[in-house]
Amino acid sequence: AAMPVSAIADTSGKKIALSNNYAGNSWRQAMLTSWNKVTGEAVKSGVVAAADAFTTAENQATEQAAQIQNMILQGYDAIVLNAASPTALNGAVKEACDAGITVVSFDGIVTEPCAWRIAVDFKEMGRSQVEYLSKKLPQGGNLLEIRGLAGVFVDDEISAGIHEGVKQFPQFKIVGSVHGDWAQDVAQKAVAGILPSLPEIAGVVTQGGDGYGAAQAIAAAKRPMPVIVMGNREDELKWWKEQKDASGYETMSVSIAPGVSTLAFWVAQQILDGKEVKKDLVVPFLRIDQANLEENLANTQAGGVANVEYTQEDAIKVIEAAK
Amino acid sequence: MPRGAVGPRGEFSWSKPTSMTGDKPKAIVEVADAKVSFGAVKALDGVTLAIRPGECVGLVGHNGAGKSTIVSVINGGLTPHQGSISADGDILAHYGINAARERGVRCVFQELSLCPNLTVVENTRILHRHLGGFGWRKRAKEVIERSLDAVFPGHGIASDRSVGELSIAERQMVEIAMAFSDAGVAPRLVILDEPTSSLDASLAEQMLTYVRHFVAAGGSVILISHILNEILSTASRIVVMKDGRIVADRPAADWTDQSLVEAMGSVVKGEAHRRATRDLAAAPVVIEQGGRGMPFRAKRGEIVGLAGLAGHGQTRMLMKLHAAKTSDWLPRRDLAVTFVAGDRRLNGVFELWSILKNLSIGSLGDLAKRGVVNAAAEAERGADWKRRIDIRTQDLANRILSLSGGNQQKVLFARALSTRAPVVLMDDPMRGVDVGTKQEVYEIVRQQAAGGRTFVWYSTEMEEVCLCDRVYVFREGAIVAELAGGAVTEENILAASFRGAEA
Amino acid sequence: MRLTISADAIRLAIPALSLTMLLAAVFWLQPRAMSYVGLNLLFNLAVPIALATIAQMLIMAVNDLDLSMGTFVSFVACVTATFLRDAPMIGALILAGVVMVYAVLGVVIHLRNLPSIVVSLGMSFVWAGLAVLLLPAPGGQAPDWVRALMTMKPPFAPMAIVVSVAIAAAAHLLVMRSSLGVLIRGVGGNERSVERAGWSVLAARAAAYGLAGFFAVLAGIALVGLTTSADANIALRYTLLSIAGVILGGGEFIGGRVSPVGAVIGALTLTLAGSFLSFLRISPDWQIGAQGAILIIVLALRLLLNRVEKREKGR
Amino acid sequence: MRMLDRVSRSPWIWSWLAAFVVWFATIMVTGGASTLDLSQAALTFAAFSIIVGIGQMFVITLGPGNVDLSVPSTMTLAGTVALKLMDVDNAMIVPGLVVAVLIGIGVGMLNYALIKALRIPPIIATLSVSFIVQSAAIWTNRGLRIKPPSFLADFTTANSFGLPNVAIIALIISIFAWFLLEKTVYGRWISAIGQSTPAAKMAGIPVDGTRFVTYVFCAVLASLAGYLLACFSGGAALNMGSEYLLMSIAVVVLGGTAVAGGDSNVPGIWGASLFMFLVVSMLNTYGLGAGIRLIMTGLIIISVIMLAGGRQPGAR
Ligand SMILES: Nc1ncnc2c1ncn2[C@@H]1O[C@H](COP(=O)(O)OP(=O)(O)OP(=O)(O)O)[C@@H](O)[C@H]1O
Ligand SMILES: Nc1ncnc2c1ncn2[C@@H]1O[C@H](COP(=O)(O)OP(=O)(O)OP(=O)(O)O)[C@@H](O)[C@H]1O
Ligand SMILES: [Mg+2]
Ligand SMILES: [Mg+2]
Repeated sequence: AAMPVSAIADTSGKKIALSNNYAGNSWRQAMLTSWNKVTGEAVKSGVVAAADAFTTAENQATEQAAQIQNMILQGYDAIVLNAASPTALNGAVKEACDAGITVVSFDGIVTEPCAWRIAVDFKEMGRSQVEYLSKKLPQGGNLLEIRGLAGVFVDDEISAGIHEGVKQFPQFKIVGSVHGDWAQDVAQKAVAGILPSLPEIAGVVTQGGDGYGAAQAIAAAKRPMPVIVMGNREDELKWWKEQKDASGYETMSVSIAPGVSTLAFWVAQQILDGKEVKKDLVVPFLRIDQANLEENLANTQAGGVANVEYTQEDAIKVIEAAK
Repeated sequence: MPRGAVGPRGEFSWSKPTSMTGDKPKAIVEVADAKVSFGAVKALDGVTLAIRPGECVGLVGHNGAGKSTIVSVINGGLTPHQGSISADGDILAHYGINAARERGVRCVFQELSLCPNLTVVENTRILHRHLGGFGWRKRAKEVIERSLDAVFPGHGIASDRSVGELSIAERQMVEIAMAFSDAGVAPRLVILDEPTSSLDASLAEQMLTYVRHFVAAGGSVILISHILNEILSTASRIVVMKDGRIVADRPAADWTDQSLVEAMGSVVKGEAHRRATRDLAAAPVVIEQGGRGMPFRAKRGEIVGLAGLAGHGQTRMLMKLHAAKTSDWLPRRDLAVTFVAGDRRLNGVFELWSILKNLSIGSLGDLAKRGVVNAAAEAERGADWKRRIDIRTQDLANRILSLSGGNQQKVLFARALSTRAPVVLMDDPMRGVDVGTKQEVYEIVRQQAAGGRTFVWYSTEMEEVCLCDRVYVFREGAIVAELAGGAVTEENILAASFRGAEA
Repeated sequence: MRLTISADAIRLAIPALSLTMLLAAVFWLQPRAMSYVGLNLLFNLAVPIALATIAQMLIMAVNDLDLSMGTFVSFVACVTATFLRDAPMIGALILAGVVMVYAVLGVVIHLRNLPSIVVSLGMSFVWAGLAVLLLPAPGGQAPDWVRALMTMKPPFAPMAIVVSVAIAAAAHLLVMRSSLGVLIRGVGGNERSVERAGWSVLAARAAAYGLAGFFAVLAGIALVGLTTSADANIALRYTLLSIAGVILGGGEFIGGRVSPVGAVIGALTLTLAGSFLSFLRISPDWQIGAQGAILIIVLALRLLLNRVEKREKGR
Repeated sequence: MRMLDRVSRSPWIWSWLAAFVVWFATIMVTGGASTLDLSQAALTFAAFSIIVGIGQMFVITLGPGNVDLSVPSTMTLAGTVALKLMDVDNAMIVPGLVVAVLIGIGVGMLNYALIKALRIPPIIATLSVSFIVQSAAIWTNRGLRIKPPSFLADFTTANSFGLPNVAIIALIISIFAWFLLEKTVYGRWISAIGQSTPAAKMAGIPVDGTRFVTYVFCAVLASLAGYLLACFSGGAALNMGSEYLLMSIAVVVLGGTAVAGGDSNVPGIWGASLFMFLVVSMLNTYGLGAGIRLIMTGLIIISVIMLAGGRQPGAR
């Protein structure tokens, strides 16, 4: 669409930095890969002068705060941020804003008012899982909840959504809850430990990155396989496909697309370009269903995560939609 | 008199005047019928001992006789299971470290007990609980320096150095000076448990001189030593302990070297026989080492002494010899050298282990097949050495720390001698070893040397140095003289040690 | 006349030199850092780390190790961002209470002769659990006075520098100059001799732990002052950072050899090393590895300076 | 009677007792119906902690300050590289294993090289190495989860004689480790070094060689555990080792090995590993929230160490 206010300023001299707090799983790796791919082209074609990615060694807010402070010193014009904590970086973000830097947070967003937020409705993501199950299993049943890392914002949000969903569909009951830390092996271990003491499970609600581990543990215990909500990882989708082919297994898969980093990049570019952008933007989560499983599986790199990368036009659409 | 002051030699001021009237002044500390046992071991079996002002009590006995234990009782560190303690005539129900210190009881322990990470001044602060308050550093510095100057004139120890940087002898000096220092509570009874073990002759003499002055001025001292000359020349009364009991208690004048040794139950020591001079000219050199000063060289079957004042590079030479012949990376089937530690706690014993494991660790190569230890062979060798050097224990499976210091030292000897290494390095290994044991070890060394083993022997005791075929004298980290055969005499060695200083 | 440098001075000179060199490198890479604001940005997050390092150092001074430092500071941060703001009295009471808990831990560890590593490992779970209970999701807000304190702009030198110097000076007075400090280090050096001099080693250990708890509480408060809010995982890395800081500053694991000034310098060095790396613009793949490399380089520097110093001494 | 006395004084008994109590409390929830399943799950997951724990124990035995913090990243690197190399091909199982072990050897050598060359405390040296190794893992496969060869996937998740295969492997490694420690010259050497390095040196023990071998051994066990864990959980992940950092240390010290070195304990590692798994299961089973669960875990660890009585007399 032709934008009436486009190109007030030229962003070809602007420098954008990505501040990332963690690189230790496939989602983050896909996120960084998408960033490199999209921003690399943008730099080459002269849209921006630089788009450097920085990752902290440990997944720690304090380390990331230091990283942001360094970016201020390095003179970046915008910082795109996947935050270790929604609040603990506020001090550093405020300093960046005060220095005239545009801060755009995504996925792990920050609450500091001066920053932009590209958020996924994590609560809805949790609730929609139960809603799906209610259609699939109208008679209801027992649920096992696998949570993420305790004390982290995303974990709390998704879990709250799931509990909301259970309130909405009271035929379901959560009989067990474990922390899988968004890792297959941790989830596998935690599920294997609680499983022996659980009654029959109808469904497993998850947060992403933990569905395959749960399936492994349940299979090892030789229990009937419940409906496990998956999290878009390739191994999960592959397992789902195998089950589907073998026994017509049905489920759904939902997660935030790692390529959202590229959306954040374009949003930052638009803001630098002088565009009026609302502080809170929403991206839909990426959902895979029985019907489009094969298609998504084919598009997903072996061992990776189902992904969508965004273009400048996508960004403009998202910005327009928020107005 | 200002707080904590001690006049020059002699003018000690007591915080509490004692009744000096009558022939027998009240005892500073009196232990009556004390019994202490550790499990089945009766460390003290009814000991009665009183220390009066103005006397120096020499305490002798074989290793494990109970000397250190009675010291702990008097010092308040150990409560006897039976018996009473009285001080200045009052029987005390609650006697402990602080009660003892309040009464001026001080102790220099057998092992060094300063904090190596603190400076001399800070250590003084630790020792004197009441030295606190603003400006304590200055006061502590005065206290310790005054005492060091008094006990070891010309000591050259800066009080702001940390103890870890001092040599063993200097640490020992600090510790002794600390015990005699006065910061409010004057020392009245100072217990010295083998204080001269790391001091050379001249420092030991300085200390003994000071002890005599201290006693003459009315102070009391308990002196424990395995060097009988020190006891005989310094003590006014000598107490002999044996197996947790006092077996003799007489004025020093009534004792001779001979009678003391007899009372302790050891074999009468003959004149330390010098070895017949052997002709080693044809023997091959087995170990050598260059460096500043004269080169070091030792031949097969030779006993080479390292002499000189304590802390002048002898131990470093031993370490160098050891390092040159061992590898830190690869195990060696045929050991070239083996080492007997003098500082047991630092580089001798393995505290968690049994006596047997401590003994066999040096020769595991011989006791193992393809890396697996042959337990039967190990036990057999252990039993053999237990018999040969008489390690006093019921069971070699007991922990090494259940042995007395002297017996631990014997285990270290056995560890070294049971290897096949042709060269044995000995780092003043007789520290705290009793007379009887020493004689046994001398005999073993003699036999093994005759069998072709080479010994490099650092010792602070002249008598031991004189047992050597050849002696290198050290001064400031270098060899300054070599004495052989008949020239190995106390006079020559002393002359060489001091000549280096003038050069 | 031979110049004798005391071991303590050398213990300090080495970390100070490595900090200077690193700072020079940072200035060279990023001249903008050479300003009032720049220095503050470089160092302000080092303030809580320095406090935590001092706390760890006090524990290391008595030959123990605290593996719960990170979770404890996180917990304190959570208390600060909630109770200390909303109900200052209760907040202060809680913080005083946890300092007491630290002292009690010292007592228990001493009385039962427990390995501090295991006890603090257990406590790290306890603190983490309490923090999660307090703040199940990140949030809370820094009390205004804390925020004001951490963002003040003193004349001449930025807050980060002023506060670091003040921490170093206070810790130096406490640990190196006072009688209590001597006693605590004495316990690390030779527990038995302290006991034989009639002191209560138990009390000394309790004091060391209590003081450590106090400094760790300050670390948590300072951290919230910088971040404005807290979460249960906010300071987990402080455990390893504080240990590394003490070591970089010339401290040792056993023997009571510690240096408070060195510890603060160590904390500053670690913080600066991170900045140095991001100014270098390494590929994201290797950014984590570079953190390891920089630790190695800084320590290698320490070795080099040690060598030089030894040669000096040998002459 | 003497037997009972001896057992009650052996340091490993407490971790076993704690594991048993927690196990019992968990199966009681289902009236005993979950006994078999729970036991098998516990053995399966404890096996990985046991393998890394044994390596860590050897290192900790070397004396104060010795600890290997590179265990998690070594697991990750070995797992990711081996799985990438095997690429779901059963014929590549052995080369994959060889590469994993080689990675372990490499990391161990790097660890000791740094400790020795820079004379830095192992805790810092291995931490630095772990960052580098973690970077290498990121660089080699960028977090992709590649599936293990089918034979390995089946083998690691199957049981033999009612015991999980991974537990059998852990048992074999444990027996080997016990033999090394108790019966061989090498075992004596590491214990001696742990008690007093100067004394060990003067007793003619090749101190550097022994420590070097021990660090390599620890890293090899970590890489082996990484290889098995990656196969077991259906693919290697970049964060798969992270929980084994504290775990490997916790099982060693809870198992009764002296933190100050010189004294190690293989059976204790089993008790402690089972305990660490079961305590989480128990608290999950009772439906406690994360906060309470963490607090309980901590308090239980402290209680166990209090009961066990802590440091040996004579140890520093
Ligand atoms: N803490 C202890 N535990 C067990 N036994 C002990 C302990 N302390 C002393 N003993 C025993 O008490 C006896 C006497 O020991 P003590 O230290 O008094 O001997 P000693 O006369 O000082 O010997 P040495 O001349 O070797 O120093 C020893 O045989 C020893 O076995
Ligand atoms: N930690 C300990 N555990 C058990 N026994 C001990 C311990 N420390 C000392 N002992 C006992 O104390 C006795 C004396 O030990 P110590 O080392 O004080 O002897 P010593 O008087 O110095 O003898 P030596 O003249 O042989 O050195 C020993 O016989 C030993 O049994
Ligand atoms: Mg004694
Ligand atoms: Mg002795």
